[in-house]
Amino acid sequence: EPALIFDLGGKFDKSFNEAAFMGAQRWAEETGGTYKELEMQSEAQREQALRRLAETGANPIVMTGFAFGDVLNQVAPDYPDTKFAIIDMVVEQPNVQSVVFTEEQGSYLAGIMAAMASQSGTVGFIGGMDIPLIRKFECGFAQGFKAAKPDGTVLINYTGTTPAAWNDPVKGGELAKAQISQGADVIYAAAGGTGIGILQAAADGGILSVGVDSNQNHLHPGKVLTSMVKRVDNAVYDAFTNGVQPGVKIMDLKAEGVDVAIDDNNKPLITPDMQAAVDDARARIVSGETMVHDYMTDNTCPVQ
Amino acid sequence: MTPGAQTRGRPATAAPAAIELRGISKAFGPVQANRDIDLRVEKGTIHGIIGENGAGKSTLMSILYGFYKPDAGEILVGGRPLTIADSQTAIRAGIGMVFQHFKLVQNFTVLENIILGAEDGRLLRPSLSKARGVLGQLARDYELNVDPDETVEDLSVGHQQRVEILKALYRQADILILDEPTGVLTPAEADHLFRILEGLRAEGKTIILITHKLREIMEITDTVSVMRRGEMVASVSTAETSPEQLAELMVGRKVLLNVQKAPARPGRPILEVRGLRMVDGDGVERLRGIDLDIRAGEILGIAGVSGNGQTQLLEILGGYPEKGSAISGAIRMNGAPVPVAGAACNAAERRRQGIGHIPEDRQVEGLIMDFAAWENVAFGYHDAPEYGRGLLMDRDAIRRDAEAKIKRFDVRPPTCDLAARNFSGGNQQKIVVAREIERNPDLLLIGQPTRGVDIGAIEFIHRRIVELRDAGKAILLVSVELDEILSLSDRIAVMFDGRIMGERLPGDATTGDLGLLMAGVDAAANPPTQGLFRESR
Amino acid sequence: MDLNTILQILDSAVRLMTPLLLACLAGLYSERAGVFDIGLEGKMLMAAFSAATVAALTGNVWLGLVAGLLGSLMLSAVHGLASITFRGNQLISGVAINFLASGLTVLLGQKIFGLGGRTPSLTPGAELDTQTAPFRGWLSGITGPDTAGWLAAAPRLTDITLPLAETLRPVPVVGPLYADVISGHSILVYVAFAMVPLTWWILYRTRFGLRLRAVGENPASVDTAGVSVTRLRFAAVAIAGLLCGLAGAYLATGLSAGFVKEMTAGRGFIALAALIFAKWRPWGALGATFLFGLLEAVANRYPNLDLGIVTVPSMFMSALPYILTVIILAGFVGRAIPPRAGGEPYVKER
Amino acid sequence: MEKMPKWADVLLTPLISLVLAMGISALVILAIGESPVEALATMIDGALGSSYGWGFTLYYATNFIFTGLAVMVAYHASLFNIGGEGQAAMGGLGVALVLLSLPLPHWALALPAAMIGAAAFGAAWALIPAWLQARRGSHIVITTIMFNFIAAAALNYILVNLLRPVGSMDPASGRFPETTQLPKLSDMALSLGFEWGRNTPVNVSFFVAVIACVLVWLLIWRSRLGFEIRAFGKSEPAALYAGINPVRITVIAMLMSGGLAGLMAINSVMGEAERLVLNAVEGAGFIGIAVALMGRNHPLGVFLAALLFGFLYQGGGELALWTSIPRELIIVIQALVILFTGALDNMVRVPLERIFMAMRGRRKA
Ligand SMILES: Nc1ncnc2c1ncn2[C@@H]1O[C@H](COP(=O)(O)OP(=O)(O)OP(=O)(O)O)[C@@H](O)[C@H]1O
Ligand SMILES: Nc1ncnc2c1ncn2[C@@H]1O[C@H](COP(=O)(O)OP(=O)(O)OP(=O)(O)O)[C@@H](O)[C@H]1O
Ligand SMILES: [Mg+2]
Ligand SMILES: [Mg+2]
Repeated sequence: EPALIFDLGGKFDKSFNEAAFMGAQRWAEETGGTYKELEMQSEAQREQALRRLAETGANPIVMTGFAFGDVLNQVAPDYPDTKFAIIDMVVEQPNVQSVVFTEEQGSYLAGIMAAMASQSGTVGFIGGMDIPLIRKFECGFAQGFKAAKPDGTVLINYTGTTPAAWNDPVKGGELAKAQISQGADVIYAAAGGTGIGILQAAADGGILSVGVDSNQNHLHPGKVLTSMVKRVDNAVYDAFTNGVQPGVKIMDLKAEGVDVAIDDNNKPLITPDMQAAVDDARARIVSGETMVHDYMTDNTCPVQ
Repeated sequence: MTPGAQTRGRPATAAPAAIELRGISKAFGPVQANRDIDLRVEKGTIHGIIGENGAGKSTLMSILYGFYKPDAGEILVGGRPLTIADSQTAIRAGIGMVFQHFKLVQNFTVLENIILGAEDGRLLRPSLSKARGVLGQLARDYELNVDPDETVEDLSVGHQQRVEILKALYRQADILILDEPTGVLTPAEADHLFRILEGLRAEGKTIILITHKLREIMEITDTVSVMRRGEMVASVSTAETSPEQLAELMVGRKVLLNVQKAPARPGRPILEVRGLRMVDGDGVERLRGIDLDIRAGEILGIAGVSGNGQTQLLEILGGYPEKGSAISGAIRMNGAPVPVAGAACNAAERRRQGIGHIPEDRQVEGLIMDFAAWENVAFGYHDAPEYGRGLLMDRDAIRRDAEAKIKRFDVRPPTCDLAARNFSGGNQQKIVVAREIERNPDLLLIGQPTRGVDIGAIEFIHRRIVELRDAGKAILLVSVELDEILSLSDRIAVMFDGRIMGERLPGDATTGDLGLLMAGVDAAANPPTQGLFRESR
Repeated sequence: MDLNTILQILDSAVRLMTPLLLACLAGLYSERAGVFDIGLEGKMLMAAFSAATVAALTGNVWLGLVAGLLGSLMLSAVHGLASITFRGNQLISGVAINFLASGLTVLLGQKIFGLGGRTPSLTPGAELDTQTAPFRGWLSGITGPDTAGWLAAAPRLTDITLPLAETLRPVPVVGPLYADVISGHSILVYVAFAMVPLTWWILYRTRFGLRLRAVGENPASVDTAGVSVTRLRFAAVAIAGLLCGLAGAYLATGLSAGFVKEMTAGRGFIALAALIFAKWRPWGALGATFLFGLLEAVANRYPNLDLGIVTVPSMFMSALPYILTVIILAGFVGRAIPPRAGGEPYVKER
Repeated sequence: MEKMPKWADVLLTPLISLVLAMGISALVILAIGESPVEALATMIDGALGSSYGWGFTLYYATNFIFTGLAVMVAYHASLFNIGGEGQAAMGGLGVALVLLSLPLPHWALALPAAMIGAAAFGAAWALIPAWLQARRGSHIVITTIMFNFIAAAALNYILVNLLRPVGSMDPASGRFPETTQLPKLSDMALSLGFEWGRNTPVNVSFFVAVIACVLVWLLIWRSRLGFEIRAFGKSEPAALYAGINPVRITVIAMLMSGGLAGLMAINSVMGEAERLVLNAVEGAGFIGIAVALMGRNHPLGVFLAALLFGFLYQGGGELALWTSIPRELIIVIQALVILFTGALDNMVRVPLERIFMAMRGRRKA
């Protein structure tokens, strides 16, 4: 029986925990199987949860979030027969699969779309907390945007520095309004539950927004330009269905790990030019012709 | 003035009593504050109630006023039974009460305090203007002048009490209860109050007066009741009794009403104060150049209406002047200079120099009300070597010491584990006095040592102060009770407006002379034209 | 900084300060009556949840508003029971209320909507329509389709354009100020601002206000004047509940479109700080909350200050409002004296 | 004379209150369609039913003891320190800096060094609010709230930009050296020859916390300084009269309070995570307020209340881990426990007192 452990945000975080949950659900529906799921309540429980699941015989055990990395490194050797998969972090153990996403690539595409949709030449990025993961989104987005609009401006805000930063739609909305008043007409939200407020404010303000992690186009049909989807669901589904292959699994554009979502909700917003530009960029990234810089590699961003 | 109850008192007739209490009982938890109490107060009389601290006087009156609910008993007002469930009922029945501890809102104006609970309508403005008019009338009728727009916390206690009385009169009280009204008043103020009460009686109003001062009972009441340990032990006509008899009824033993003391034998100077000035944080000059000398073996009494700088003088000598004040002048203790400002000017340092201090307000300064008695005995001396080793305190040592002191000072109940809050006022005071006197200080500062304390305790405290003097210590006694000053002091200095107006020897001083000094008039310079005070017996 | 930027910042400050102002005034009533209230956060959260829930179920924001008020009042009742009737510790009661709201909102939200404690978004659309369908069906069964249509008209508070906003716009400075900053907020913003003079008037010009202030300074004075301390304090606590209700409803149905768990994000505590800052006075509350709103708006507007050699990190800018508050507090605001009887249950007999 | 025996006041009243709280909790559980019996069984079993559960319960309790003591010490000086959260976070930074920069060969050396770092950083974070309160009259409640936010921001910056190992996604410091690992209680049990609480995070810090309780008790009730703190807390004018310096007491009390809050980090940061993570405090600073108030501001009370909260935390965690009951239920249960035992205690006490009075009356008669 496989197991899934959610990080502190909880499985309904409107973000990647929720995406993982969707993947597991899909697996359960398709196969009729059951799986164990756990939500973390505190930092100290991580190890407890891993060990308890391993001891009850769950296999494979999938966990979401970089915060598990350190603990998993300690725990995995004690359960050599159990396979683990960790999302968003690399853990080098023989029985661990590390699933990492190239958020910068997806964000790059979103940046191109934002640049082409923007009339004003100014777009916004709102992150939940100023942490490396979010910087990765930010940097990818900025690169894509600058690639299409070299003189454009990206406004950047972070919601806060406490856990409340991920659940503060009011602040998110206010930041969006501040960016709108500075001329932004597309805003990319990478802030968990706070993003709901950002998308809302963008819709209210008559501008476009870009959702994150799961496909959020349906939240405000016709007003969400696209969503940078991170197929955590696929990763989980895959791990549950095909088992875990130790090593690093890179879920990039090529592997369809990340992408921009285009569906009925945002179709009218996508001009043929835009579609072409995105397709072109995607092809070049997949072929390796375009290298999107990963903030994580050197903690810097080549643009701005 | 001689008591003349016969001429004033109305004979008991068949007319219904203004107030009649039957079988009132009240317990606070395990404490039986009132036990089966009967009381009858005739209309148009002044009825006194006396009793030791904690006898249950305030409780009984609070029941009458609807503040507490009795456990048993019946109340008749004007002959009709009345269930007084809350103060509203009492007020409607024409009962007004001035509590021992005033029930005023400190940061409200006089006017706001007066109308509180007796407003006309939902808006304040009409109520206020109406009250202003009525207040003016009352002020003229009863000589109860207070500035209606003054904030209560800026008023002297005497004026605060006027506000309380005005509150009752504004509510058209026919029956006025006053709980220890003179405890905080100067003789002049007390005198004034009594004239007002006489005026009210003449109008047919009924007054119940609680006091610890037998002189007041004899002076103004028609009948008097004595309470002891929650029970009513006697109700007599004032004319048919004497202070000695009342004191005995109250305490259950004979009480010496006058201080017995040998003449002083002053020795070397202990405290010398030169040119002490103090300007408080608001820029008001409170002390305007005080010069004082106190010798070993003498009691210097400082008389004066409160608010003339006595508090500031005690605080500076005690080492804790008001925050933000500016002080100049010189103080020498045992010949050595004492700092009047800076970090070295603090109360702990003063204690080390041999200055003890019984503060004016025992509940706010002298005691930590939530601390047990034994902790309060160490309070201020908690750094003393005999109370502990190094950083830690030695509880057993302190408790032994406290028990001994409590025993010597006859604090009741004699348990050192009880919180200070649960002792009666007199016994609280005894704890403070015990603590300070037993440290055997070279100089003892004493502020209002017997305020609100019953006569048994007064007798005791006075005796201890005299004993300390006889042991060769210097004592600075500040009191607004002229009687106390006159009977305890070896020398009397009168303070007025931050200055020492003059010095007298108790033998030569008359209350009239002192009263003039207290009012800022030097009798030696300007011969008296009229007495501000009635001569006391 | 040009005029436009200033106006935009002010506009943002007005929105940000409104929930703080309402909560701060709530605390003012309660604490002026002698009941400390650190449960503002919880009451706001509960109100935000109940408002969003009912608005989502009925599609009607006014019903949501009423529910928000009730939700907050319910917690007020708990606080009153604990701290007035049973003379419990007011701080503990407040702490408990914060926990209670934080847990109950998610628990109930999950039970009702199954969205992990979130309510559906209050924007007209499929998600909302499925929620409101049963209610509208039920309603049209009773009142006929017309009323139902009207009732389901607005799931969210809309912004109001004040009269003459556009006409006055050309007037220099004042015009844009009126049109952009003053006009164009939801009704609760105007209610919040109107509450300031109203509160002042109630406190200082009415019998109720006099008694309320008295009961917070010296409850015995009120008691001996023949007025019930309990009733007054309950009234104050209830008003606090209503105001927190407005604050929460504004968060969920005005500033955002729906409830998200923990969405008050510490605003109740900031309101508490503002209350002390304001020295428990209504106009002070306006000033203090405006200051907090303004500082946050400025920090939002300038997330990275580029000082040439160094770029001030975003975290510093996030913390700037708090740092400035401390500096202002230390530098310009003297000692704040709380209501004297604050925090103390009124106990006559021990 | 008291209205009822002391044991009834300190034991019976809270116990009945606890039962009431659990009763209401059961109703809530029923209302969300789950079984209260099963829930309670899971909680008790998960938190107290095994040495494993105890290991976690005690671990959480250790955190709460520190933060509870912190609130308590300040409270005795009548200072309401709601800054435990920020002070504990800063304590974590102190621990991390000490352990990452000093080559400490053994935990017995590392522990005291880390304690000094934790206490110093926590105390420093309390110093400014204390000083502002004492000198400028700035209300400590506001300043400590503000300092919580400022601490969060500072830590966010420091972890992301200064302490994070290059290339790591996690905004956390690197691991502390192996040599500084604190012995877990389970290891200690093993070395004594029995197995207890395997893989639980409770470590020697628990004993430090217990010692801290004793020391704080000594400080508050047995030392001269404690006497001054309590006296100042009860009445400032009286303190002045007695020669107690308000500025000194305010600053000292807050330093100790902040230091105690900071010490929490030796348990969570050094003992458990063995590195500094973002939000290592996880609200324990706020729980400390409830713990101190419910513990009646006495170290023994704090200890018991911390245990109770440790139980609720662990039992609740188990509940959320192994049943379908959402984890927010535990927050509701915590709220009810705080409410009933802390704020509604008179609801139980007053009737109890009446019963005891009546019993005593009958005995006398
Ligand atoms: N509110 C109260 N709660 C509990 N016990 C009280 C309360 N008020 C008074 N008592 C108790 O009742 C007894 C009677 O108190 P009361 O205040 O009536 O005495 P009193 O005669 O007015 O004393 P004093 O002369 O000091 O004013 C006291 O011994 C006290 O222990
Ligand atoms: N709330 C209370 N709880 C317990 N005891 C009380 C309470 N209020 C008053 N007492 C007690 O009642 C008695 C009389 O109190 P009261 O307030 O009437 O006068 P006091 O200020 O204590 O004494 P004094 O008359 O000397 O000023 C004292 O024993 C006091 O400790
Ligand atoms: Mg009395
Ligand atoms: Mg008295």
